[in-house]
Amino acid sequence: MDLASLLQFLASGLTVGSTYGLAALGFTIIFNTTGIINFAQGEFVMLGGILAVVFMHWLDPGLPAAILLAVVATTLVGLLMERLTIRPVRNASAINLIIVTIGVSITIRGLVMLFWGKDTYVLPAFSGMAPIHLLGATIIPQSLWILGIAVVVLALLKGFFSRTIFGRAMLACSFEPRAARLVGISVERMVMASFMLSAFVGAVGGVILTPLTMTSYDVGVLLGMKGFAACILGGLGNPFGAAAGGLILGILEAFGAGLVSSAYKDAIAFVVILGILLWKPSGLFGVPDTERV
Amino acid sequence: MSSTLRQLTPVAAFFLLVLATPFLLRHDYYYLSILTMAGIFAIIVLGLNLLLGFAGQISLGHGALFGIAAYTTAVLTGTYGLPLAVGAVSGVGLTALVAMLIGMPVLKLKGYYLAMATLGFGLIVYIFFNEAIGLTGGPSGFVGIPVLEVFGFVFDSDLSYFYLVWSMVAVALLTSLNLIHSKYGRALMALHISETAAQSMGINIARHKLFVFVLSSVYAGIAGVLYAHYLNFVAPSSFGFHFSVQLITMVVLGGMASLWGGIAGAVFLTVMPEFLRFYENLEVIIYGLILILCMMFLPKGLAGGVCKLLSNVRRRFGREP
Amino acid sequence: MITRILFFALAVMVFISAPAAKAAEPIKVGAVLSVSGPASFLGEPERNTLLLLQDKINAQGGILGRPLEMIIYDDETEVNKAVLAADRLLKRDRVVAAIGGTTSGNTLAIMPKFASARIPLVSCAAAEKIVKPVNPWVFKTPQSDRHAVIKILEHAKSQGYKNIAIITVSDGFGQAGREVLMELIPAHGMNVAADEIYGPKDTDMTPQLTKIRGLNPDAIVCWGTNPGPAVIARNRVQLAMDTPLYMSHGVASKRFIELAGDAAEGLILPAGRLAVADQLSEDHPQKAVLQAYIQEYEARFNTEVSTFGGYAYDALTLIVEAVRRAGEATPQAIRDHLEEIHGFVATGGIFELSAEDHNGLDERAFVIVRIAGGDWELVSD
Amino acid sequence: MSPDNVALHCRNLSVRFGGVMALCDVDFRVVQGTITALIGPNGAGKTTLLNVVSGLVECCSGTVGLLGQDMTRVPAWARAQAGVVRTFQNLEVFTTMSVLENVMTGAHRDVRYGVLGALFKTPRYFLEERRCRALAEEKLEFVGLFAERSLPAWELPYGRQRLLELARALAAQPQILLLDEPAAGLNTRETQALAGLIRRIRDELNITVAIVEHDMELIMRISDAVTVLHFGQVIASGAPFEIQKNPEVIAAYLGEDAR
Repeated sequence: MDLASLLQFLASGLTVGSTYGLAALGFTIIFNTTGIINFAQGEFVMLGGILAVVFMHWLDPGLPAAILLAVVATTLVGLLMERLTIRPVRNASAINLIIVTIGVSITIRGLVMLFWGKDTYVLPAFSGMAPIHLLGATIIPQSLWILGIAVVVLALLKGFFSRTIFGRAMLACSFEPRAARLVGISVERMVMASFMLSAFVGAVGGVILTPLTMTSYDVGVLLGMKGFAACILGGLGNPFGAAAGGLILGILEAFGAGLVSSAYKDAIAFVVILGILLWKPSGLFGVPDTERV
Repeated sequence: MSSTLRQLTPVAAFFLLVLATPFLLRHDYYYLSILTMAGIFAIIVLGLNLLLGFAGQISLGHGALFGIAAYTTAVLTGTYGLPLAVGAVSGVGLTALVAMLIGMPVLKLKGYYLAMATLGFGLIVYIFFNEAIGLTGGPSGFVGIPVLEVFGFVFDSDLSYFYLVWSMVAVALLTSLNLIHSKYGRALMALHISETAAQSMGINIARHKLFVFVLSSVYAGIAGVLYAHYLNFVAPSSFGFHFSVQLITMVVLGGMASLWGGIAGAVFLTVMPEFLRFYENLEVIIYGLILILCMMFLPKGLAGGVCKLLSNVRRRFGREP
Repeated sequence: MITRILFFALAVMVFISAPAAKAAEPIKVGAVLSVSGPASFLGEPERNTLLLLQDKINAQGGILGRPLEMIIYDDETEVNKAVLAADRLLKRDRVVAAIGGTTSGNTLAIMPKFASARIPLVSCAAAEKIVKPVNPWVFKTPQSDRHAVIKILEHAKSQGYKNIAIITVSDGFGQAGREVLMELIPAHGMNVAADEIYGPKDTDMTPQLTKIRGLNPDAIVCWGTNPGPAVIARNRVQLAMDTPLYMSHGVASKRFIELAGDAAEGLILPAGRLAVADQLSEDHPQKAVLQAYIQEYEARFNTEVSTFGGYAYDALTLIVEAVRRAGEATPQAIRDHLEEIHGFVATGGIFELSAEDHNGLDERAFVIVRIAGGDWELVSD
Repeated sequence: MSPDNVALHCRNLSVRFGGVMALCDVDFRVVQGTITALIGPNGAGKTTLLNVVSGLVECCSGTVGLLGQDMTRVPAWARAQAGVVRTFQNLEVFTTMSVLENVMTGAHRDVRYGVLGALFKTPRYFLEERRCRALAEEKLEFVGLFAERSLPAWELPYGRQRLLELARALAAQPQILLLDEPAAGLNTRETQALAGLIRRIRDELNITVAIVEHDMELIMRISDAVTVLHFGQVIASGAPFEIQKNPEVIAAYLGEDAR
């Protein structure tokens, strides 16, 4: 295998991995405030892409405005989801809430199917489709957009959680909700914010990857599953781990397909993930939970 | 002894209901075949409930275990023409063996990590079903699985298969009920609540987790064999991630740690879409909404809901002379 | 709690309500189609077409003076549901003939049920396995993958290509195509240079194409249905590859050109004549049938017609023809007369059915088209 | 003292959590048939030592000898099966089970039937279950919880849950019983009763008891020997009256009060 091919695999892995990473970030944000895995996370990604397409066709406001509208709308969906389905039963057990999120994801898919059908849609690329040549590998500009925006989102989140009061308050909720309430943090508000934030991150992901990978009502299922795998691989609750997990998963798939067998590429990736989990039961960058006696 | 009697009454009632169902449905074979399918799922759900509801260990790999049994008996009886008994026993046996091999390392993981690991296992098996075309027939499926025959009796009618499947449900239910009222059941509930306390009572946690995982895989294996010989056709798409999640949903919707609830959940989620067909494009949305509302307003599942209803009724009638 | 009780009450009512008695005894034809789920792009136009034809036939006085009643079930592209739906057609609705399933897998799953119930089934799926070996009760209307592959390989041969790389999707459609390609490429004196697979939901195939690029084949054949092939077409442009790319008839819809955009330019594929109806010579026997179907479909559903709807069109018109020829609507008569249909002009081609051939089409049912200027361009007839 | 009447013997135990030395070169001995107390200020490492003995925490170095055998590498469940059973400081009652079932769970190792026996309810199952139930009821009677046997465990008040834990541990028929702060959260009257109970466990059931406790009065009243831990090290051990007078111990406790 020549260097150019290897670079090409790497480019593919990083691009696909960024999309997994963004999905994984959404999981992490909600997990950190509520302790549940939101199965509708993939649907946020799907909504971002589909709504951008819809706004493009419906209002024709130009690409940037359509993207903005789609992201805002998806964030509102996150808000609605929390208000209507999570807050009324916030004391329910984790598994019940997870099934609720499965129900939400099915409903969102059904609504999108009802309004916009089962077709596949595509957005125009942000800056053309002319490939950039790099050491024999070729990358289209959209890949760079995806990578760049993923990095920016991650950096902003990191800043948000460690620098701003609001972000720190959100983290506090995850560690000790009762203590957080005692020091005057409204856990309800934080949970709501976390749903909006993760819908926002998901929508951003959906919008930037639609020009490259296209979208339809059911793309969220696979992205959700890969995103979940990524955030577990990186260590649940750690945003950096989630992003890293996504990139690793993407690279594993690309190299597995390119070097070993394209038929078994997903199997290869998951065998490696299983191996890593057996070696590190709390993921690569997760903190092992010490049981107190 | 009296407690045993008390347990047996609902089981007997259940039996009568099963016997009567074909007549209640006026031999509408279509609904009978749906209920047969629901029964097959109920068997898996009973096992999964032991694992998830009682021992507190999640598995997103039961769809794959179900598939391993189905494909094993399919290949052995369909491709190699071996006797059905060989196919059935190897199907269940191989499923249990795979569950044991995968369970030994994986059950050390906890919570979402266990979910991920079993999901990964399920996915790998699913890809194998798709790609080992020479063996499994690949994505377009495996054709030509013989009809089930036991001691010369051929189960080729819907009625006979319905009774066969539901008697297996009854056996699975009885054994599960027995198990939870034994020291194993107590050990599983104990390790669910506190692993530390359980092991300090001399309970070997790893072994009990493995035991219940393998036991639940045996249930899934029996269901898989019944499934393969019922449809006479299997395809990978029936054994994917989606199906595993649906099984979990059946357990939780029916009521965690309620074996009766699990059966109710399996039947409810299998039969409901048949009624939603009238709504065509709205079907998916209604299905999702029902799922959300059930989980929001019946936190203990269908079983919990029925219990609450019964106790409300009892209280009302108890007060008024 | 109350909603639950109401729901169950509703359910019980549905259980009990008996089908209403009908005045003129209709001829019941069933269909099991994948109207939703992954294969909905096939199943939806199929269902629409059946509804269109049903209304048209009944407006013209029905068949043998009896109205046609189509009973269509959606299997959601799930094999369990397909089997249950088949059961329902056979045991409750008691249809005299049926159409479906949409996908090869679902057809293979429901076939035995129809054979043992002795009800003819006309499938809308392509796999050869459906009619080979011949099952007396099972027919199919789509052209076989084999014929599409032959068409492609003849074109490739005329261009002098030797080394062919294939990239196929890991579902029933891709698997069937892959099997035929692996068999026919060597048979045509060419080599399989690479054999790559991609998943139906994959979004980036550059690793597979990079590998193929390294092997430097003369041409690539991609076998899949939307959106995968569109991704592959785009990835090929991204990798600046100029290796000719053949697609399968599975993407012979305008949607593919929209999705692939500029990357679709120059791609070559076999297609039914539906896609290029306007470009056919005036005296082509199919032209009138195709144009009428396109016009009616687009007028009613306000969306572009697709080749796949044509499969259902052919299935139902064949059944209707068999009933007319038989003069009675019994399953046995329909089956027997289906086998005797010759020179029947339909959307997919000119059907020549017989006891040995339950498809009745050959590679002449395909034409080779090239995508140019965002539209189909007839290369050879 | 000859080794065969030492029920529990820890030698040179060290435990490290990250950078913190929780136990440092600790020797701890419990003589058969005694009630031996382990005391010390908060954070001295008492519970850690108990965890090491019961096998919930692994030590970095040193050995744990139980009932004449080296059990340093034996997992927790096997130690329990060998006869070393414990209770917990922060109650670990099986809340969703009934009181009786809790205690029957304690007798797990003593119930002899296999999986098939359980699945198909063989005669053996009935025999063993009846025996197990009788044993559990006996232990409930012993601690005075018999009347509450069919209540769900979470309905018991805190003090009664402590007794339930004790009954559950006794049902395991231990040779050594490790009690982790059994009097925490109990009122004076309950503590009094507990003291009597612990003595009866030693005298009537012939079980060796090791107890970690803060309540000095209780310790001085019931224990035969006392070991004092401070910052992970043993600073004194001996008879209760000796310990009371030990200046180092007094300093350690005073230091804690001063803080």
